[in-house]
Amino acid sequence: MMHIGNLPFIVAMLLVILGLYALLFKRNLIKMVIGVSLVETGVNLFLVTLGYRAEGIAPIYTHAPTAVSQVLPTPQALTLTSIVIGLATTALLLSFAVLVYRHYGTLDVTKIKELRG
Amino acid sequence: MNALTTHAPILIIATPLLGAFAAPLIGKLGWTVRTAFAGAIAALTGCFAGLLAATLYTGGGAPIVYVLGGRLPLPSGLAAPIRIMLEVDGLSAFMALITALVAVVAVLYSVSYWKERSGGALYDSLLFLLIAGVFGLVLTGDMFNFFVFLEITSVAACGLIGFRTWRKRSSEAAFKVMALYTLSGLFVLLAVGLLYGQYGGLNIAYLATNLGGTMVDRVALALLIAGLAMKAGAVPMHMWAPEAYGEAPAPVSMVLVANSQASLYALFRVLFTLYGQSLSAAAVGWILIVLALLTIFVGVTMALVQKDLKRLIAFGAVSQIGYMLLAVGVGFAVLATRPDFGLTAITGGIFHMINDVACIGLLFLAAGAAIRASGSRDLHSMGGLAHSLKGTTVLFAVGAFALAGVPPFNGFASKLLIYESTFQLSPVLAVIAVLASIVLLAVFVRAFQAVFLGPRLIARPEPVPWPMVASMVVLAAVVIGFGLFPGFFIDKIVTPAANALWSGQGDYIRAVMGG
Amino acid sequence: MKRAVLAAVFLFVAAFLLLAAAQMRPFGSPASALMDDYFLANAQAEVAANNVVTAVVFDYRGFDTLGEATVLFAAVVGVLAVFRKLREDER
Amino acid sequence: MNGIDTGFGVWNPIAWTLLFAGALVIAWVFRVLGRSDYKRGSEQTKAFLSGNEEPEPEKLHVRGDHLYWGLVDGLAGYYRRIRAVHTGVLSDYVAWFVGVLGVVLIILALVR
Repeated sequence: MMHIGNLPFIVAMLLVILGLYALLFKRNLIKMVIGVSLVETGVNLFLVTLGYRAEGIAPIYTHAPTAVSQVLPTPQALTLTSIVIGLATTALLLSFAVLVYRHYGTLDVTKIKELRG
Repeated sequence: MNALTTHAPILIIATPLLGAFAAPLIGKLGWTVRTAFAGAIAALTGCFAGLLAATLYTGGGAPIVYVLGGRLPLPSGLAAPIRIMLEVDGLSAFMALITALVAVVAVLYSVSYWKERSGGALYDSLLFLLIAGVFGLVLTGDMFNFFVFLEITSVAACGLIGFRTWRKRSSEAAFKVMALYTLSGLFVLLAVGLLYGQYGGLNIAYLATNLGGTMVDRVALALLIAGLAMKAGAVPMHMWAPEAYGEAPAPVSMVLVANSQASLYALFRVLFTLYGQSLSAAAVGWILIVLALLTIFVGVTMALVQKDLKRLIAFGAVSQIGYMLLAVGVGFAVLATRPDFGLTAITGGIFHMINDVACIGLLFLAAGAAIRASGSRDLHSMGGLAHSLKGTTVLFAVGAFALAGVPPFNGFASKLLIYESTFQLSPVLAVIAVLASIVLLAVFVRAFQAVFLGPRLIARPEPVPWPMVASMVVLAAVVIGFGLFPGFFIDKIVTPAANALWSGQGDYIRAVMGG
Repeated sequence: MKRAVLAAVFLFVAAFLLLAAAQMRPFGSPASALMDDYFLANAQAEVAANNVVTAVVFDYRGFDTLGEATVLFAAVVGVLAVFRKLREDER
Repeated sequence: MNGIDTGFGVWNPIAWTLLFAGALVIAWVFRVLGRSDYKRGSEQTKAFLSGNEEPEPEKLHVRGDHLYWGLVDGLAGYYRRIRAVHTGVLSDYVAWFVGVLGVVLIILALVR
């Protein structure tokens, strides 16, 4: 196997950073929701890469060869949980975006600022 | 009875969860059944919280560990816990008591507050989810589980903030708060991932035995501090708080304050129990102190110029978070070096939590009654409500004086501890804290004058139903009781909580890891 | 000006996150796997599950899964509340 | 038991309340001993505004946003800046979060 160092962690962090970028510099509410989703995806990817063990196989015993190391199961379980949570929060965020659009008639985040000062 | 005591930690979370899941079904049976069910669930939760606290205090304050799906914290022969566990020490029990108080009062208030509205069953469901989430936050002993409960509170809280969908501003607040809550939750999860990657565990006690001061640990700590401080509403990350508290229905605003305090609890837990001595306590303590001073100052000065009654109280609530941060930050900065005032500071900060939730809750509920009666929340158009809402007027005054730290109410007792101990570290801190309290009194004098005094501006305000008055009276009783007998309550419930932070790290770890 | 400061702070935070990722233990070699090795060794015997991830999701960390379902439930209730039919006087 | 000893000072709310109640009683006694030629509802209780008619009470009421205008006006510079910070734009909130994260990261990285 090619030696890739800590590249998977770095790529996952890059996704987090990309999402943060979208949240900071994009003005459309839907794009900001996408930014939140990107951060979420980055974190999920980061979690799941934590479990990899060199030369390991999936932690399933059905037809598994003996004397081969298996990757860690916990990060996969955490990622499953976190993906579903992400889905739920994204759904609620998008429905609030719909509500905001109904009231304000715009999705421009710089125009949705009745609550200020 | 013994089984109840053993399983009290999980029952506290399970009971409101049952209420949340069943509420949409029970709601079909009509208002009376729904209300009775909600009241029963809230009362039962309160009983379990009291039982848990009593068990802990009579047991000498040793942490109670409840392993989900197992009997022992550690399976035989392994030096790492494998199952999720709830761990209750003095501080957790104290926070559970606060949450129970808030839960009972909020449900009682909602009975008539929400009677004439649509979606009452959904409201009950979300309220119980929020309560269950806050209980989970303060009881869990597992970092990932903590994140899950953080998300439960986020989703339920934002559902409630945006519940009055016909209000333009509610939808705006709900979207913004949801985005920020999710972001803070994700950064907490990122920190949990970093710690899991380094140490292969998720249990707080297990991580605490392994943590060092490496770069990765520091980045994880920074993510946790920033994420949790944002959810607690520390300036300059507080802007969501006035929107959330201001736009949520009155009882929910109070529960949201308890939710913020649960985040604050988590921040303290991370600093004292998870990291403890493995980092430079003085530097981190001063980060908290600076955040706290900003929070106190900006909170009160912004409250002074608000025109919306709920938003004014919300800024007051933000400033009070600063007092707790200040006291515990001072305590952390001098951790284990200056026991002469460090423990006093932490005691003051912890005691201020329950005082704050009682006073702010009372103010939010009284404001909710006033807004409901007059149909307006603009300070300019309200006035003269004292002529018709006499009880609410008195209760609002009690809450306002207590929050501003006027003796003999409870706010003064905890603020005195904070002033006197922070003065030992630097007189400037105490001076700012005292000045901010004075400005806060001015803020609430203004709100009181504008809403309740003056000639009758509203011809026939709606009367306040008795459940709303009763819930406010409960909070006022807490305010006055804690104010008149501070020594008793500090001795019974606050000291175990303060000790859990000050010197409880070893006990917390030993309860899980043995040895 | 404001945007430049923001961009600088953003790049700084990004650099720190990448630095943390680079400084973690090497990819593919978990530093301590006591908990996970326990799962791998005992999941079949204790939980009777051939898939260890299933064992973790539904048994060892089943409480998280309950929490996950609760978040989903909360989101559904929230969406239902957002799009519910309002009464006449509430519109 | 009932009071607090902070290590530097003592606070006993019961004693304070009793003292305060005593002071109130004294004030009440003074009030009762007031002038006997004062008559409620007569010409005496009317406000004297240089001979002008007294306006309606609704017009005299100092409304919420008029209170402390002097203080707020004195701090106008501060308030202009601090209210400008509360923009209400979500991106700015996220920016503050990232900013605080950056500061905390620097401090934690530098401090040993």
